[in-house]
Order: sequence, then structure tokens, then C-alpha cells
Amino acid sequence: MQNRKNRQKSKRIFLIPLFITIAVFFSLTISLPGQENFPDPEGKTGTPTYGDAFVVGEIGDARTLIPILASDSPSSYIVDLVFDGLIKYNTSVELVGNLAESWDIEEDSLVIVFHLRKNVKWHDGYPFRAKDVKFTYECLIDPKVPTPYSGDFKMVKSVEVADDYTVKIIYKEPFAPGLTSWGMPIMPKHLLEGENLLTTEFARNPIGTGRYKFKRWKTGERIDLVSNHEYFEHRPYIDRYIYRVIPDSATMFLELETLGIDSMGLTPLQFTRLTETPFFKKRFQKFKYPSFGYTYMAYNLKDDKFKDKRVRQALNYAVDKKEIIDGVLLGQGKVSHGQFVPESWAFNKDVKPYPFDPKKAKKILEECGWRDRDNDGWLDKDGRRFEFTILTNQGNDNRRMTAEIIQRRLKDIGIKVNIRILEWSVFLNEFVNKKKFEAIILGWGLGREPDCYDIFHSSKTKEGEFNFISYANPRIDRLLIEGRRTFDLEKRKEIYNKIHEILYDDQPYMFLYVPDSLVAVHNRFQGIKVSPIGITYNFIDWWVPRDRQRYTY
Amino acid sequence: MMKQIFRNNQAVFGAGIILLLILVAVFAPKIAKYDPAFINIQSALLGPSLEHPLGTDSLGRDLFSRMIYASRIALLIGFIAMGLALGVGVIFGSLAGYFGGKTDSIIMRFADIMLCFPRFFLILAVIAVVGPNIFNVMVIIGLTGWMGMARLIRAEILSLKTRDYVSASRALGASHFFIITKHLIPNGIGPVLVSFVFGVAGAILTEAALSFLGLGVQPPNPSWGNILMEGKAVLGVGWWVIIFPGLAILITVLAFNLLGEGLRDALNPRVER
Amino acid sequence: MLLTVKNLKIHFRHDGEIVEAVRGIDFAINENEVVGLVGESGSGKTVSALSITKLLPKGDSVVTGEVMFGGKNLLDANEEEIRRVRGSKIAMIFQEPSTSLNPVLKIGEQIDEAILAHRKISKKNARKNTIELLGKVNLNDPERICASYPHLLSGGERQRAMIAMAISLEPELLIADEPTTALDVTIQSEILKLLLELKKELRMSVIFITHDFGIINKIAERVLVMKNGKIIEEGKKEDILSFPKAEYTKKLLLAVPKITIKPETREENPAKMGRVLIEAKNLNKAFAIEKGLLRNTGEKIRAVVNVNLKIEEGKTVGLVGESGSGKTTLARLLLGLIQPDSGKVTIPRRVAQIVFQDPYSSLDPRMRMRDIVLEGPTIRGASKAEKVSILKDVLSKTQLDYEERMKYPHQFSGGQRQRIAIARALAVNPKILILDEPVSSLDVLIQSDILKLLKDLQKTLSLTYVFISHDLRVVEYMADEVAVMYKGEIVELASRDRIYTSAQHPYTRRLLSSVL
Amino acid sequence: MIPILIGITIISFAVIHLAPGKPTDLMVQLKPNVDLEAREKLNQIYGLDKPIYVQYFNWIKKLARLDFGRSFIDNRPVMEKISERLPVTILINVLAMAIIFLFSIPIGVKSAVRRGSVFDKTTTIFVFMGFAAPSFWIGLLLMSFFGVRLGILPVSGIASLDFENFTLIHKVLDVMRHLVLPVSVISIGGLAGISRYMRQSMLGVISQDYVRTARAKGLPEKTVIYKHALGNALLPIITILGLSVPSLISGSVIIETIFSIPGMGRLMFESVFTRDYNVIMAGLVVSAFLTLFGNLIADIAYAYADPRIRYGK
Repeated sequence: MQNRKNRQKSKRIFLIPLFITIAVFFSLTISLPGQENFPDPEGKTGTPTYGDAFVVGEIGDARTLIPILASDSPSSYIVDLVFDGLIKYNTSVELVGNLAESWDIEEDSLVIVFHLRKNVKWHDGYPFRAKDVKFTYECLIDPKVPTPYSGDFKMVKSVEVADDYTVKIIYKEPFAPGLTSWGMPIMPKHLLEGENLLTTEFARNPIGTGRYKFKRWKTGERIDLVSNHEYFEHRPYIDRYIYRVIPDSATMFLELETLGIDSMGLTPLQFTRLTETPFFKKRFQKFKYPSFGYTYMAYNLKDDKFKDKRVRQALNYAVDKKEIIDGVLLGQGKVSHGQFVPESWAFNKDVKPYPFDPKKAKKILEECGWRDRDNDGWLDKDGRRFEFTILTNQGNDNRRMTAEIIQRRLKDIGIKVNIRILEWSVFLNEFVNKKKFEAIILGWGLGREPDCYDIFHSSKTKEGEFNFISYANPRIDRLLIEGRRTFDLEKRKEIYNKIHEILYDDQPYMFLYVPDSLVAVHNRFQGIKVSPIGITYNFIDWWVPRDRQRYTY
Repeated sequence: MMKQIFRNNQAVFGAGIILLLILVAVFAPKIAKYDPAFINIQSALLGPSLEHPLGTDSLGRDLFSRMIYASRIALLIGFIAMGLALGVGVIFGSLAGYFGGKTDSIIMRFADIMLCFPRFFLILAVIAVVGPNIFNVMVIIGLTGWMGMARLIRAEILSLKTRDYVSASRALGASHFFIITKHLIPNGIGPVLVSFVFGVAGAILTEAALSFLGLGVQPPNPSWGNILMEGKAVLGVGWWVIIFPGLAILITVLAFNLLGEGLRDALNPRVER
Repeated sequence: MLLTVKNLKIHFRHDGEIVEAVRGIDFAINENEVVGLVGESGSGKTVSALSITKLLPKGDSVVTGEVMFGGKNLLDANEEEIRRVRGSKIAMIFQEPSTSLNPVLKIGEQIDEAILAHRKISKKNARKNTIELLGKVNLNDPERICASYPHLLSGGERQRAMIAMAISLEPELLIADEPTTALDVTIQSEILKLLLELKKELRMSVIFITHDFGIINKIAERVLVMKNGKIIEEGKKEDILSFPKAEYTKKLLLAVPKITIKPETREENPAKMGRVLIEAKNLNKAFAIEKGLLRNTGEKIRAVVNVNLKIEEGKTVGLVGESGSGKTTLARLLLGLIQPDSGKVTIPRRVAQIVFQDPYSSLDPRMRMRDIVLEGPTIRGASKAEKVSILKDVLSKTQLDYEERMKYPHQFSGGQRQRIAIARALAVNPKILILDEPVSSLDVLIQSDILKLLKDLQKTLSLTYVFISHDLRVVEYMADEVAVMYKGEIVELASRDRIYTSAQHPYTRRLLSSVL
Repeated sequence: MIPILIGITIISFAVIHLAPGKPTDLMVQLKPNVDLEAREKLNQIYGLDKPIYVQYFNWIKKLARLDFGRSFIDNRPVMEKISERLPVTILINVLAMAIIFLFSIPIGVKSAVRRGSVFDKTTTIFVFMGFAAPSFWIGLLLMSFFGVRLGILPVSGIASLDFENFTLIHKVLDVMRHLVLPVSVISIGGLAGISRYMRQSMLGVISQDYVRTARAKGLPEKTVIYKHALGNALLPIITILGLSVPSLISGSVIIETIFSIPGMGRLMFESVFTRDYNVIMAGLVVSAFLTLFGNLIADIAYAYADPRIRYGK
């Protein structure tokens, strides 16, 4: 008897927490409010309405919202919505006014005069004036401010405030890329004067002139923005912009599927496979546009093997870029034609990428003296085998896989390739900067400004500078300087087309591919237009029909 | 003791699985049908079939082959890391326990300090500094895992050194080294070996977790953890890429735990009686 | 008849094997009588006692037969029925008072709950009762004891508290399982006296389990002798002690060392008088006390205080004292295993060896018998051939089988192990053997074998012995001279005969008087 | 205590300064418009150009005032970053602990008391599984099942988007909903370990003499088990409580990363990726101090619970 009682008792003790937990668990699984409806899919037409929120998922949190300190992409992302520069690019990748209505180039291209918009207000109601531009410039060249953007502004001799709405920028010498640099977001003088930019509260509570006003930042979780009703173009239709931090891309995709977010950047795999489901197609629209950047394999031109231009050309014939794009990017990218991407005005349409032609490659190499003399399957010359190591950094699978495909293709023509993956900072400090490499795979993210003086000018070969391949071509040197001094777009176009052509012929890099940007957006958002500069440039024109709005608070 | 281990079904079961795993790891190139790193986009994300018994991953690599090769890494890291921990732990622990006094307080204070750090934090911090690769992961797991063993062997030695046979040995004129290596370590090593076996399980889990976070074994080297990391990206379309490596970890760790548990019971039968 | 046990059989399941521990025993206990249950370890006396109130661990054991108590077969009783009997009708006292009390509950609470489990009275009254009981078992300051945790009490106090708990419900039968074995001799006799008084006062019956005929002599009225799970002899105490029938009983009785100062039973050592082999001068040694939270309290135990000792070659000096008196520390000092705080030991180098009490812990369990015995020669770098001859020699001296040299210690019996320990010491040709309670943990029959071996060895090898023991009877058998230690000091040092016939120090006399 | 605190700071500092690179590397490298000069400037600003021991003393001087310096990433005071992350981590782990102990004690006791029973065998299997299964794997499985397949629980974060506008009860429920999965994942592993430990401890205690004494005096089995045996068996569990602090903190790295919870673990993880050394060092120091604190609490609790330690011998 007693025994059974004890048993029941102990069972009870055991069951109580079980019941509590199960009860709590189930009560929590009952969904809280949040609705989803799919009215007519043809709702594309109609008049834009205000309201709703746009929730975007990103891997990283912003670091600082001080525009001139924001160097990482999440920070730039938010800064871009809250602040404006004097100028911006339009959908045809041309510079147009933003906070500046117009500008004049004067005195033999030494002076740029910006005419500012007159009705612009900071989010705190304070009017935007020319002194804010001068203040921003002063911060950029202040040695105490650790901004990564000071380079372009070092060419400026002085910034003069002519009146409240006119700023005069005087350069030391004609400097064409200077114009683009004024896309730098302008900061409010009245709030930041005398503040230490490194420690100011402003970094987490910014006031700008942009489309959206900063509202709240919960570190590591989300940043909330609300629409700026006074925005000088017009009030954005979407009322709230919510930036959610989800540090893991798989989790983020799950959040997208469960409608926890409205938009995210997709991986090629997600784009081609995971989103091809009826569930997904019913709820989301996908976009694809080329990114401004490319991935390349750079040769160390100090290395005897690569000194001969013909060898580099032969290697270019031997590698199938299309294969890399299919294998690595699942087809979501384009073959790189050289330093400039096709969407850039500097792009030379006449430069055609080499076809994949291993036979020709082999022939050229033979002409250069590389032959398999000892019949071991590898080419040799002067008793030395054609063998080299490709270095790349850890954590980037695309680069690693690219290296593997190159390795396989070069093996076919008798060149032995080793691959070494290195930790990022070791890779950079010990190998790239010290020029201790034979070949490396890396990528450049490019601005819209085609100036590439830092990358290819023969003076830029000191440790830590970007011409780490030791490229030196007097013609390119000359053209690069000329390109910097020329403001006339047509003339510049000619110069950069030439640069493009020479570089592709010289093959200091094996230009590999330009990846596509892949984005999914919930299909309740209307008015999205893809352009070479992405999809978010016209975010203020996006809208959601009233009956499909999800967030009504 | 061996008899007791063999009488213990779970320990035999665990040891059997471990033996099997070791065989698989040793003969990986014979067992695996494909090159574990061979990318074939055309056959990406195929479900389990005769051709690919465990399916393929998002790059078309044969999952079965990758898992087979991954077992090498798991066991290698488990054994070598813990071997290192065992070595350091036994040396430190026996010195501390035998000599006592200042030696003891310095060594054990150091161990105490090390034990204050959440192990995974410490490993992460070191990885941040030295970078992730198999070798580093192995060494770091080893160097952050010796403290428990040092404590165990120290405690054993503290009690063993008062045993009469140690006194007898000293009366016979034995040196410190003789006593430590002939009497103390052989008699005190039991609990440490148990802890070693559990430690291997722990090291395999730690490696998997690190690789899963992208801070352990780097692709294309396959590790169960990084296969899972890749599998996470195909959650929803490729269940096999998630289920199988997870099961592999579970079974391996289970096997080591069972063996450890069995060993412990064999060494310390009164607990179960 | 208070209790009748018929055909009691107990089996244990152990790793799939079934072991028969008790093989059908019958006995009865009358009211108001003390029955001694004697036997060596493993004879089945404790399990029999435990099975009476079904205290054997469930699942591992099968008990059959009949235990009639109060008109009921207790073996058939259900949990609740047996619970009502336990404590209130049949109470128990166990051997080890330090582990038999719950360390996290106060003494008072542990006794209170025994009372409250059987009587419907208020907690306050139970506590009153408890305090009375603690007084009854002659504990000073019962209130303090009540509020104390067990670890704060001495061994004797704990056992008294256990007794208080056992008699708290005035049981009809008290089962005392070796209640004095773990205690020092002086306390032993006090506890026995107390039990007898209580038995008279409460008119209860007692089953007294022991391995010691001395205790039987003092306390029992009737005796049951157990061997290998059977009762082999039963009868009145006087009959059994004087006219044992069973061979086994006779052997047991003979093996009990007795103090018998009869010169003819002793062989005088033809001593080469005068040559002092060991000399200790003003030895002092203290140990720091370590406590839980606050490690070093600065307090010290003075283990050896101002000891002076001279030992002549070929003699045996007996070192007598209770536990904690400093005997073992002194032995280690003499051997040089520890260094004295002050004073000096003069002893020829490398000629003293030691044999310890516990043959389990004195042999390295991971070494073969051969390696254990040869450890000394190995350390001293003997050659292989030398080792073989040494091994054969010492094994024959200690009557061990050379064929068993590859066995591990656990494969030997307790007596054999002690021989191995002696062999190990002999392997390095010592002149002096320090024997630290060499027979205390052995069964009586084996005890006498080992003692005899030691005597023979001393004669043939002309060894000098320092013989440490708490057992005056054993010392009497072995020693030429006796040193009595008390709280670290040698309180009396004299020839054996003088100590046993005309002890001077009051402590020595107290010690002698409590020998049974 | 003091040497341990100093030791903690030395190890935390030493670990980081074995580094070949500088934390500022990632901020500036391979951005075509950052020049060498700017890089030097950064190193100066963060004091990275001074000798190691000077850096250590500067660091520890500030540490004494609970100032861990500023993050390299966003320039915020490290202490501020940690203190906004710590509460979530503590909340999750305390909840998990509560659940673990709520379950593991009865499970452990029951399987010890009824050793060999079906219940014991089932829980043993569960325990071994729970112990061996990697937490991130369980996390993924639960996430895809409850979050995606059934769609009844949120898969990440700790609050809904419109959290601010909820009523208080709604808010609490919302947070709970988000914590169900992460807390479950932590609990499964912990439950396995601690119930096993509890079982062992209980088994050890049940065969003790004083338990037999308690039976011999006729106490009901219930009292014997829950008062005499459990009282003693719980003592080692107290120590486990203290010892589990570091492993819980360790576990939070994985849990918080998978479920996107902005806690201490994720901060550490992110800082490792961005080499935010000040934060990593502070993370090490703070977590070690927490462990120390946990051990201290456990020691005090143990001393309180065990009279042998409370009163000395």
C-alpha cells in the first residue's frame, strides 16, 4: 500500500513541472495577431497609398551612424536613408543633384561651385545651410577623426561658403573624381560642432536630411526608421523602415519564409533553388541586378613566370569563366571583361573576353618556351616545372571554389596549381602587403567613379598600397593621371575606354566574374523598378495597397 | 577491471561503435565512392539514392563520402586534442599533488583561473587571434581541457601518496620519479582515463560547434560541423544534409559517453551497487 | 519466545551470479536475554540480523524462511507493517557511528523523528523525551548534543546518541551489530556497560553481533557461533567458552590472544645486550589542522611530544596506545618518512623497513606479487639473476608459493598479503622491522599465524622489531619492552612484565582494565 | 581571490595580444580610398602603437574603474555594449536552469529509487541522447519543425516587431513565445546531464549507512527518501549549479547565434569575427568574473546546506 502511494506521490512530483511546462508551451504556440491575405495579384496599378512598414533582414548590425565614419555596409545602408549627399547617381549611372540643385565647374576645373536646395530641413527642423557642407569637409580632413574617406578630400585646397546656399570647393589641381566624392552624406553642424565624433551620442541617434528619420536602435536586434514627411522630393509612401539584424543567413531565410522580414539578399542557392517553391512565388518577388565589382586572380608581376604578357594571356585562354560562374554562382553573374563593369560609362564595349581555348593557350605557352620536356605531365622550362600557388582568404567559399576550378583547368594544360587558404589578416599582412605570393584571388568593390589610380599606377606599390602586383605600364600611368584631370565626360570616356582596353590586353589580373545582386521582396510592395544602380534608389516611391498592409500600428 | 568492462553491455556497445568509426576513418579512401571535395553542380541537392546513399549537398558533393572523411577529422581532433590535455593534465596534476606546497598552489591556482573562463569563450577568443584551422582547433581544445584532468589526478595522488605502499616504497629508498611513475600515476590514472573518454566526446562536440559557427575546420575539408553549417543553408529542401551529420555526431558522442560511463562503473563499482 | 527464526536463507544476486550468504539457520531469542552472535567476517551474521527487519537492499537479495515476531512472520509483512515494527519493537545499532547518523540533520531532530514516526505526540514533547534519553545514555549536556550535528561529536558520543535513538521507543529487541568495534578500548568497555544497564532497565532482549570472544564473555548470556552462513554451535556462554564442541569454535577461542603472564610459554630472547640500534631524542611533530571554508586555522595537533626512545638490537619494543595517540607518526619518524619538527632520530641507514596494518592499501594493486616483493632490489639496481634468488629466498621465508608470483594482490587472501608485505621488507635484508599494527585487520585465526611467523623470522634473522598495536594482548605476546603512548607522549616505558603486572601510570592501568 | 582576479585579466589580455594582426586591419584594408596614413592614425587613436606591457597597464588601470575601453567597431564603451546584452543571456539561462532543476531532480531521484525499472531505462536512454546531441542540431530541428513546418513559434529574435505597442501581458507572452525554443534547447542538454548526476548522487546516498538507520527506526519510505536521502544527495548538485555557469555561458554563443538573440554569447561571436579585441577581452573578463561569482554563491550555499562545512570539524 505504502509503496504504491509513494510511487503515486513521486509521480505527482514529477508530473507537476511537466504539466506546467506543457501548458506554457502550448499557450505560447497560439499565434498572436498578424494577418496575411492575398487579394488580386493584378494590384500593380492604382494610386500609391501611405502606410505599412518595410522590414529588411541583414546579417550585421550597424556600427556607427556618423556618415563619415560608417565604413561597413550595414552602417552605410542606414546612413544612406537618413542622410543625403550633395549629389547622387541616377538610374543611368549619371551624377545628378541631391542636396545640391546644380553645380558649376570653374577656373580650369580647379573650382566646383555647388548651389544648394533652399527648402531642406534637418529632421530636427533646423534649416540645412552651406556651413554644414564646410563643417562636414572639416571633419573629413581633421587628423583626429579616423575616417576612411579622407583620401579624396586631401586634394581640396579649401572650401568656401559664398552664401547660405552656395559652396565653393577649390582644388589644388584639377581632380575629376572629386565630384563623385561629394556624394558623401552631409552632417549637421549645429549638432556636431565641438563634439568628439568618436564618442558622441549622435552616432546612435543621428539627425539627417534624408528620406527617413531615425527613431530607435536596439543593438543587435533592429533599427527603426520612420518616413520623413518633409522630405524635399516627397513624403515616402512606406511609413516605417525596420532593419532587422539576423546574424545567420539560414535563419534569415527562415524568417523570410515565416514573414518575419519582407526582404533580404539571397545567396545564389537560395535564389535558384530554395525560392522556386509555390509558397515562395505566391508571396515574394525576386530581383537580380549586376553588382559594381568583380573577382579576379592577380599575378605577382615580379615573378619570372608571369613577367611575360603572353603567358598571362595564355592562362586567360585556359580558364573557362562561364564554368566558374555556373559552378560558383549557379549562373548568377557575368564574365568580367576587365576593370570596368558593363553598367559603367567607362566600360569599353569593344573589348571582348577571350574565348575558352585550351589548345590556343598551350600553343602560346609553347611559343614562350613552356613544354613538357620530361614527360611528367607538367610543363617545364629551363628545368623548372610550371607550378604556382594561389592564395586566398578564409571564409569566402566562392573564392575557394574558384581557385579549385582554375586548378583543374590549368592542370589540363600542364600547369600545376596549389591552393592555400589563409586567415584574412595573415593573408593581407604577411602575403599580399609584403608581396610574398605568386597569385591571389581577390575581389574589388568599385564605386561608380572609374578612377583606378591607386590600383594600377606604378607609384602605388609601397607596402600596404593597392598595386601589390607591381604593375608598371607608362601608358597606363599617363592615362590614369589624365583621367583624373579631365572633367569633360566624353573625353574621360575615351581615356577610360583606352585604359580598359590596355588593361585587358595586358592581363595583370585574370578578370573572372561580376556577381549579380539577388534580392527577394514581399510582393505586396509596388513600384519597384530594377536599374543598374539597384532597386532601393526609388524606395520613397514604393507603396503597399491599403488592403494588403501588414503593419498598421 | 577488464572483466567488469566486458560485463557492461553499454560499454561494449560504445567501444564497438568507436572501433567501427576508427576503421571507417582509417579506410576512408576505400569506403568513400567519391572524392569528398569533388564539386558537381549538375547533381546538387539530390536526395538519398543508390548512387548517393546519403544524398548530395548544395554543390553536388557526395554526402556519404564527405561524412566518411569527416569522421577522420572528428576522431583526430578528439583523440589528439584530448591526448594533449591528458599529457598536460597528468604532468601538472601529478606534480601538484605529489609535491604539494608552493608547486601545488601555483599550478592549481593557474588551473582555477583557466577554469573560470567559459571554455567556448576562451576557444573563440584564441581562434579570433590565431585563425581557424584543424591544427589550431586541435591545440586550443587540448590546451583548454587539461584542468579537469589535472584536478582529478591531483586528487588521486593526494590520496594515493598516503597509501602504505607508497610509504613502503619510500622506505625502500625509491626516488620521487620512481614513486610518481611506478605507483602514483598507474593507480591514479583510472578516473583520468574516464575523463579522457568523456573529453574526447566533448572535443568532438566542441569541434562540431566551432565548425558549425564557421570557426573550426574550414571547407573544403569536410567536418560534421561544417557540413551541418552548409546544411543549415538548405533547410527545407535538403533535410538529409542536416539529419545525417547531426546523427553522426550524436552516435559518436554517444559511443564515447557510453564507454566512459562503463569505464567509470568498472573503476568505481560501488556507485552502481 | 520473543523471536523465532526458522530456516532463514539469504541469496544475493551479484553480477548475474547467485551467492548463498545464509544457508538455513534456526534460532530463537527469549525475552530479556542477551544473545551473542559470533563469527568471522563473511560468516553471514550481519545479513541475518538485517534480514529480520527486512533491511537488506531490495532487488539484490532474496530472503526465505520464517521470522516470527509478535505472532507474525515478519518476512511476509508489507512495508507499512514492517515499518511499525522497526524502531518501536525491534531497534538496531550499527558498527560505524560516524556514517550511521545523517550528517545534515541535528542529533535531536534524528531522535525526535524516530519517536514521532511511531507515537502521536507533539514535537515539543518528543524533544523533551529526546533530551531525557540523551541523559539516560550518560551524555553530558543533552541540550547541546541535541542541537549538534553528528560530525561535531566524538565517536563515543555518537554511539551513545545512536543508542539513545535505538531505545527511544523502548523496543523489545535491540540488535547491536558490532557496536564497539570502531571505538577505542576504553570507550568500548563503557559502551558495553551502558548497554547492559539499559537492558536491565528496559527489560529488552539484545542480539549482540561481534567477532570478539572477549566481548561475548563480558556481555552475552547465550552464544550462537556462525560460519559460512550456518550456525555451527549454540549454547550458554559458559559452556561455549569453557567446553566448545565444534572444532571451529575451539580454534577461534584458541586464537584469541590472552594476557597470560606465564614465563614458561615464553622464550627468552638471547639478547646481545646493550647495543642500541635505534635512538630517538626529544622528538616533536605537529600537524596543521585543515578546515572546510577557512583552510589553515593555524591550529596544530601535536602528534608526537618529547619522545625519547632507545631500542636494543634483537629486541621487540611494543608501542601501545589508542588511535590518535601518535604511534604511527612515531613509526614514520623513526623510519625517516617524515621529518621531526625538533629532536633527532639515530638509526643505521637503509636497514629499517616497515609493515603496515592494512594489507589492502600496503600493496600496489597494479603490480604483480613478484614486482612488489622485488621493488626494493629493483630500486637498488639488482641484476635479474640476483632478483630471482632474492625472490625465491624471501618467498620461502614467508611461506609464500613461488608459483603464485605473477598474481596481483587482490588474488591473495588478507593473511597472504601481509606475508607479501613482510616479504617485500625482507627482500632488502633489513635489520629492523617496524610493524604498524600488522595483524589488527586480520581475522583472529590468521592473526596468530602471522604473529607466529614474525616471531620465527625474528629468531632466524635476528631482527629488531618495533611492534605497534592498540591491542594489549597482542603486544603482550610479542614484546620484550612496552612503551605506552597517550596524546603523543610516551607515558610509560618498561619491560613487558612490569607493564602487565605493576603498571605505574594511571592511563596504562585504565587501558589494562578495559582489556577483556 | 585577488590573485585569481589578476590572473584572469592577464590571461584575457595575453590571449588577445598573441595576435599577428591589428584590430584596425579590418576597418581599413582593401578599401581603395584608405591610405597608409589613415591606418597609422587609427593605430595611434587606439593606442596600438605602444609596447604590450604599457597597453596592459593602461587597460587594467581603466578596468579597475570598470572601464573596458571602447569597441573598435562602433566606438561605444564596451561596458555599455556588454550591459545591454547581458540581461537577455542571464534571463535565458536562469529560465533554462529553473526548468532543468525542476525536472532533473525528480527524474534523477525516481530513476535512482527505482533503479532498473522501465522508467529508469527510458530516462537513461533519453539522457544519453540529450547529452550526445549537439545543441545546434537540436536547435535547427526544433526551429524547422515548430517554426517553419508548424509555423507556431517564432524562429529568431526575442520580441515581435510591434512589441512596443503591446500591452504588458502581451509583451511578457511575446517574449516567452520567443524564448520557448532557445530555452528548450539549453534545457535538453542540461536536463540530461543534471538528472544523470542526480541519479548517481542519489544512488550513492541510498546505500549509505544513515539511510539504513533511517529505515531501521521505522520512518516511512517517503521520509527516508525525501528527507534523509535527498537532503544529502542534493549537496553535490549545489556545486554543479556553480560549475555549470561557464558551460551555460559557453552554450549561449551557439544558441544566441542560431536564434538571433542579442545576448552576450552573440556579442562575443560577432566580436571574434570582427576582431573587436576590447570587447573580446572584456567578454572574457566578465564571463570569468561571472563564473567566479557563481562559484562563490555555490560555495556559500553549500556551506549553508552542509553543516560539516558550516561548523568545521
